[in-house]
Amino acid sequence: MLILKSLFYILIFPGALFTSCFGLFLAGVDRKVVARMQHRIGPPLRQPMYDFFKLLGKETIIPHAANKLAFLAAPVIGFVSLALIMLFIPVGGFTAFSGNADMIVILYLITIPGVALIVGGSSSGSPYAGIGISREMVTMMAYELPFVLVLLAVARKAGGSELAFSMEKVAMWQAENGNMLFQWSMIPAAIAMLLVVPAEVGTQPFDVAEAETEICEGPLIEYSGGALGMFKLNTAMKMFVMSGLFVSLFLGGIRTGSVLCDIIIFIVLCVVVTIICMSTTHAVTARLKIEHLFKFYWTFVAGMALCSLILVWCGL
Amino acid sequence: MFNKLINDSASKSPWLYHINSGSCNGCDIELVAVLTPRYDAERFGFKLAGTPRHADIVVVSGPVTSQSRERLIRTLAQVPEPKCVVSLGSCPKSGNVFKGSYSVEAPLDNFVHVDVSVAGCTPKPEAIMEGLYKAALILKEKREAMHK
Amino acid sequence: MIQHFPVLAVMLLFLGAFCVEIFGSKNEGIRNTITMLAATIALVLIYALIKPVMIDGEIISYWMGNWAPVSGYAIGIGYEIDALSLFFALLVVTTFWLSGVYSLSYMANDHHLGHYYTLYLMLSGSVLGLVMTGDVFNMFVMVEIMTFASVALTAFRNENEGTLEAGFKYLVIGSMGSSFTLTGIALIYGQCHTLNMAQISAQLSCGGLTPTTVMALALIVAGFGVKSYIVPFHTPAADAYMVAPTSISMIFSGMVNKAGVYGMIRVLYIIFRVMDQSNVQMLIVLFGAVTMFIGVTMALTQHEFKRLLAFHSISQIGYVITAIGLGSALGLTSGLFHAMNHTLFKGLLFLTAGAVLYATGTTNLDKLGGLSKRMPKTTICFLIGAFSISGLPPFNGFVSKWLVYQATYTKAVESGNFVYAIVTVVALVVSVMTLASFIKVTQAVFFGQLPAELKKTKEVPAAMLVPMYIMSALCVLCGIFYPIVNKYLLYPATNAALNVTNYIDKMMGDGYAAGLGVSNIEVAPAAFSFWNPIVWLILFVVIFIAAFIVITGSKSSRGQLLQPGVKYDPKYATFFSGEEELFSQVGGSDLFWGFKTDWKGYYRVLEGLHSGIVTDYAVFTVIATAIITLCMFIFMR
Amino acid sequence: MIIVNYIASIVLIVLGLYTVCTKKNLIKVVLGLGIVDYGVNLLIVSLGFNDGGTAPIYQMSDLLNGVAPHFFVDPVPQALTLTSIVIGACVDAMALSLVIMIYRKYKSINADDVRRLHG
Repeated sequence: MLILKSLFYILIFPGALFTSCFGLFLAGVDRKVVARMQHRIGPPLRQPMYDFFKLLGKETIIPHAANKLAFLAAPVIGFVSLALIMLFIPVGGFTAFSGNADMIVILYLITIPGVALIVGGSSSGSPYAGIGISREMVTMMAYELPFVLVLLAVARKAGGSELAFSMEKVAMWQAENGNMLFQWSMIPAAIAMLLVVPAEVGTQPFDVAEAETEICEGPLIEYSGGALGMFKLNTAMKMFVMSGLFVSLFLGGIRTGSVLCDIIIFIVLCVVVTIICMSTTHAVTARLKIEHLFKFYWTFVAGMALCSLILVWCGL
Repeated sequence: MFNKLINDSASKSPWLYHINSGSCNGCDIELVAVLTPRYDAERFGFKLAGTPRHADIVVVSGPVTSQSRERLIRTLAQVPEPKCVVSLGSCPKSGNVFKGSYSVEAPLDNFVHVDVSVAGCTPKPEAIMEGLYKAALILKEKREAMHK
Repeated sequence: MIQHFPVLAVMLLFLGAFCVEIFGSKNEGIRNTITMLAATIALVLIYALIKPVMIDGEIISYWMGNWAPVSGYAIGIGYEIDALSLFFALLVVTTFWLSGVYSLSYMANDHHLGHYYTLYLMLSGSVLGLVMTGDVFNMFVMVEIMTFASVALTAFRNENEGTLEAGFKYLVIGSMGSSFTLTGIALIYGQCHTLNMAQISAQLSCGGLTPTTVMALALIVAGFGVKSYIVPFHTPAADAYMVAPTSISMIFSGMVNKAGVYGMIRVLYIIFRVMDQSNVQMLIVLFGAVTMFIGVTMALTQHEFKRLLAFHSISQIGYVITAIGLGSALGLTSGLFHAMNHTLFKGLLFLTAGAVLYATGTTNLDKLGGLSKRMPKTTICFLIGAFSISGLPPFNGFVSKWLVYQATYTKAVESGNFVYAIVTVVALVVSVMTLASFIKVTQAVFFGQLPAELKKTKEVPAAMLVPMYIMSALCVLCGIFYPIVNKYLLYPATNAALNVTNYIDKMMGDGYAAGLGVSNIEVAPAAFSFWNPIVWLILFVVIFIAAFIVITGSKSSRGQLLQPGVKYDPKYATFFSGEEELFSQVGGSDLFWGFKTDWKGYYRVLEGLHSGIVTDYAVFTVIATAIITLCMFIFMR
Repeated sequence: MIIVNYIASIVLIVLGLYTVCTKKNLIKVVLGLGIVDYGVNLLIVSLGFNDGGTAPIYQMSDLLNGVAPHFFVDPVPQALTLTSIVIGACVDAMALSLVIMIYRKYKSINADDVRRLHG
């Protein structure tokens, strides 16, 4: 029974199926909203799903310079770790494996899809991919610092005088004291986190790694068919996971009493976060240069997060 | 059921890869116009891809100069099946005003199988859109033929 | 019977060293037999101690020549093996045994192998003796033998570029460190009139700290700092690890700098017992944090595979020093675990670097590429090592790094000191930078395109692969089954480091410690409130297989390997915007351009400091020792 | 009296460190290391010295009669010094042989020229 239950968690509800479906839905929302902002009709909401299934039906070409195992395994590893992160993030107060993991685990699990992209791109043997992985890695280094600072600030706020890296404790604290976002010392951290989310997902102003017009999609250049579809799915799932992480860190205090309502509220909040931090920035900005991106994250964004951490440390 | 889903999506998300084989840039601009908010090809799922590996529809403009012929063929070979080739404008169809030149090898049909030709110098965005849409339907047929 | 094992193991290795030189300098078979026999017996003898020491919690003491203490004075040389010693001894024997197996084929083409194996056995014996001895002067002698053998081994391939230079720098900085240690030992002897660690510990804790002992402490800490290569002392390490034969680089990073870490723990926690002072904690933690940051940033700019690994060794030792500097049970546990994991994954990475060197003849990142197709087994081992050191779940580096973060942040929250929070942030950022530099190696060595001159590269022989497999397996197993590791290795070792009375009593006779008023520091076992990696892993495998089938099930096709002279299908060529495929590899020095431009000023300063001039390095050593001494004098109570 | 020894040993150590840090000639660097060693040895041997003590030799008759032993110097530091001198000599020999080989390879023993490994 326990095994069945865990299998259900892993494969269906907060795990693989739910995350991928909802991730694709969020990607659709993102594309639609961007289109509406540009005064277009835009693709239907199901468009990412069509993309994914179309890619599954296409031929997967493995170039002769590529290492077959790494080339095919990389997207799957990314997919699996993304599906698993969702098990540790409270979805409206519901965690599949509560108490089993904390923020640091999530932080590390979130880097795995990036690493998978890098290893996959690197194994394809293309020099464009080489440039792409370099940029992806620099982006990763860039957002890691503010991300860490935000997590530490939240942990300190929720934990008080004791250590609380656990997501569950953050959720409990918010259920008692209201949303983290409305603590004024946490506002800089929330803004920093809103800027970390698009970099992690790799949407418009921060998509230097996959710049399709300069370096031919970077790490994805040699991917086609099912493997590419997997990567596109990973990007969509990352949107959901990151916006879900934001919601559970900063807006996790909304409780109606019924789990179903909580989950619906969670999903709605995810959509809102996606629209604010991904679609809007996508529609209004142009792509950054890689060195500007790094500087931006290590000065402005990290500064915001550090400011928040110091405020929290002073007991505010 | 799964197969049917895939077949249905084959025509709903055609990604374009654009090859300029010596065109005067007129057709290229019109192709970009198709993607602008006024015509908004994205509502049918059209999207420009950065590499032939991602493409479903290859749009070829220009009269296929001798310099670009080999590169064109090589790039076309790298597109995964099922794929469609759309020739854009009169140049790849007939050579247009460049016909007979020592450096022009039009028509495109001599080297590759062209699924849809959009004629005109330059074709209107509406015409391009229709051509692309037809190509998308052909994609679905090809996909079904592949998995018979 | 069992109390003879440790001393037998050490003696056997020294005996083996002489026998190799006498009998085996001509005959290859005799030489290899003696070496492996000595190494294997030492391995078995040490592993036989796991049951009594780790599980039953005994402490084994042994007096050379049966010179047991008379009326509370220990004059003879004593060996004392508590769980902490055994923990490091296990790392040592595992490392040198694997290195020995690897050497058999790795070094086969070199000359004067008799000398090599002599020095190898002396190095192994000295480090083993160092971690098991209970006598400070004996410790110093072992440190000197270790330095001597290391220098000789560094300069072993003396026809190669830079070996002599590296050996000389190592010698100068190393013997400065040894001199500091010896001065410290002399000062302690002047204070306590004994050389036995247990007795010193008992006497110091009842007498309180005097200026003499503070000076001694500072000098010994600096001395062991040199041996563990914390930052201002790290400069010779980078050179030595790079040019030494790879089997020896593995010993350096797996054993020699662990010996320094062991010395630090022994001195700070057991002999002087000063780790309850917050200023000492802060000093050690700051040194650790600086070490990990400078190590990793230097590693990011390296062009040499082994030099990059050397800087990572320094950086990872920074984690260990930071963790043991926290002075808490959790910190010590995490530090020990990371030391162990560092031995495993860094040994593995050095072995893969050696395999690359063996197969291709170079470790220059700009000249390599695409080796994953020629050396697939090495590539998999390398990736496991790289992911372990970068701390990706579910490998072992993740668990220990995670414990380090928990320990530092717990410390920050408990003491309310913001510096520890910054240290946590530094540790986390260093982790991602570690990942970045290993991505660089992955791209520059194993993936990408194969240069024409490496087309004939072959996979390395099985004798080199087996140690790599063992290490990879240990990396994965320690990550997944860490509760077992914790129960049988880390917890006893942590307890041994924090409970001094047992140590003293076993050596000096029951009641000695109590008579002098020494009491234990009560420790709770480090709290583990983690995820369960086994469940996670099973599910990972389930989903992975399912999804992999979906992907590979869709129509996929693969081109043939490119053969010279054979026409190939352009469909499977790499996309070059329509051009014919060319050789183009994004090498190691081209990666992370965006990062390096932003850090230009920093790198200019840092590369200026790593000038390669031995006197500069000596100046760093003296300045750092002076800083440690000053801090100790100002802040010690 | 003994204070002179301590001062001398510290002066020797500082002098040796100064030599190592400032002299660019590699042989002088090795000499500096040697001087540090001698300073430390002097320190150790002075530690065992007791003013007015005799050589540490028991007389059998004293032991049998239960007479308190003589006031003598501590023998342990002398053993330590001996060991330390031997080790120091080995290290110096090793260092000098390395310097010779460096000279053959680099044609110089100036520290500024021996810096192929840097950065």
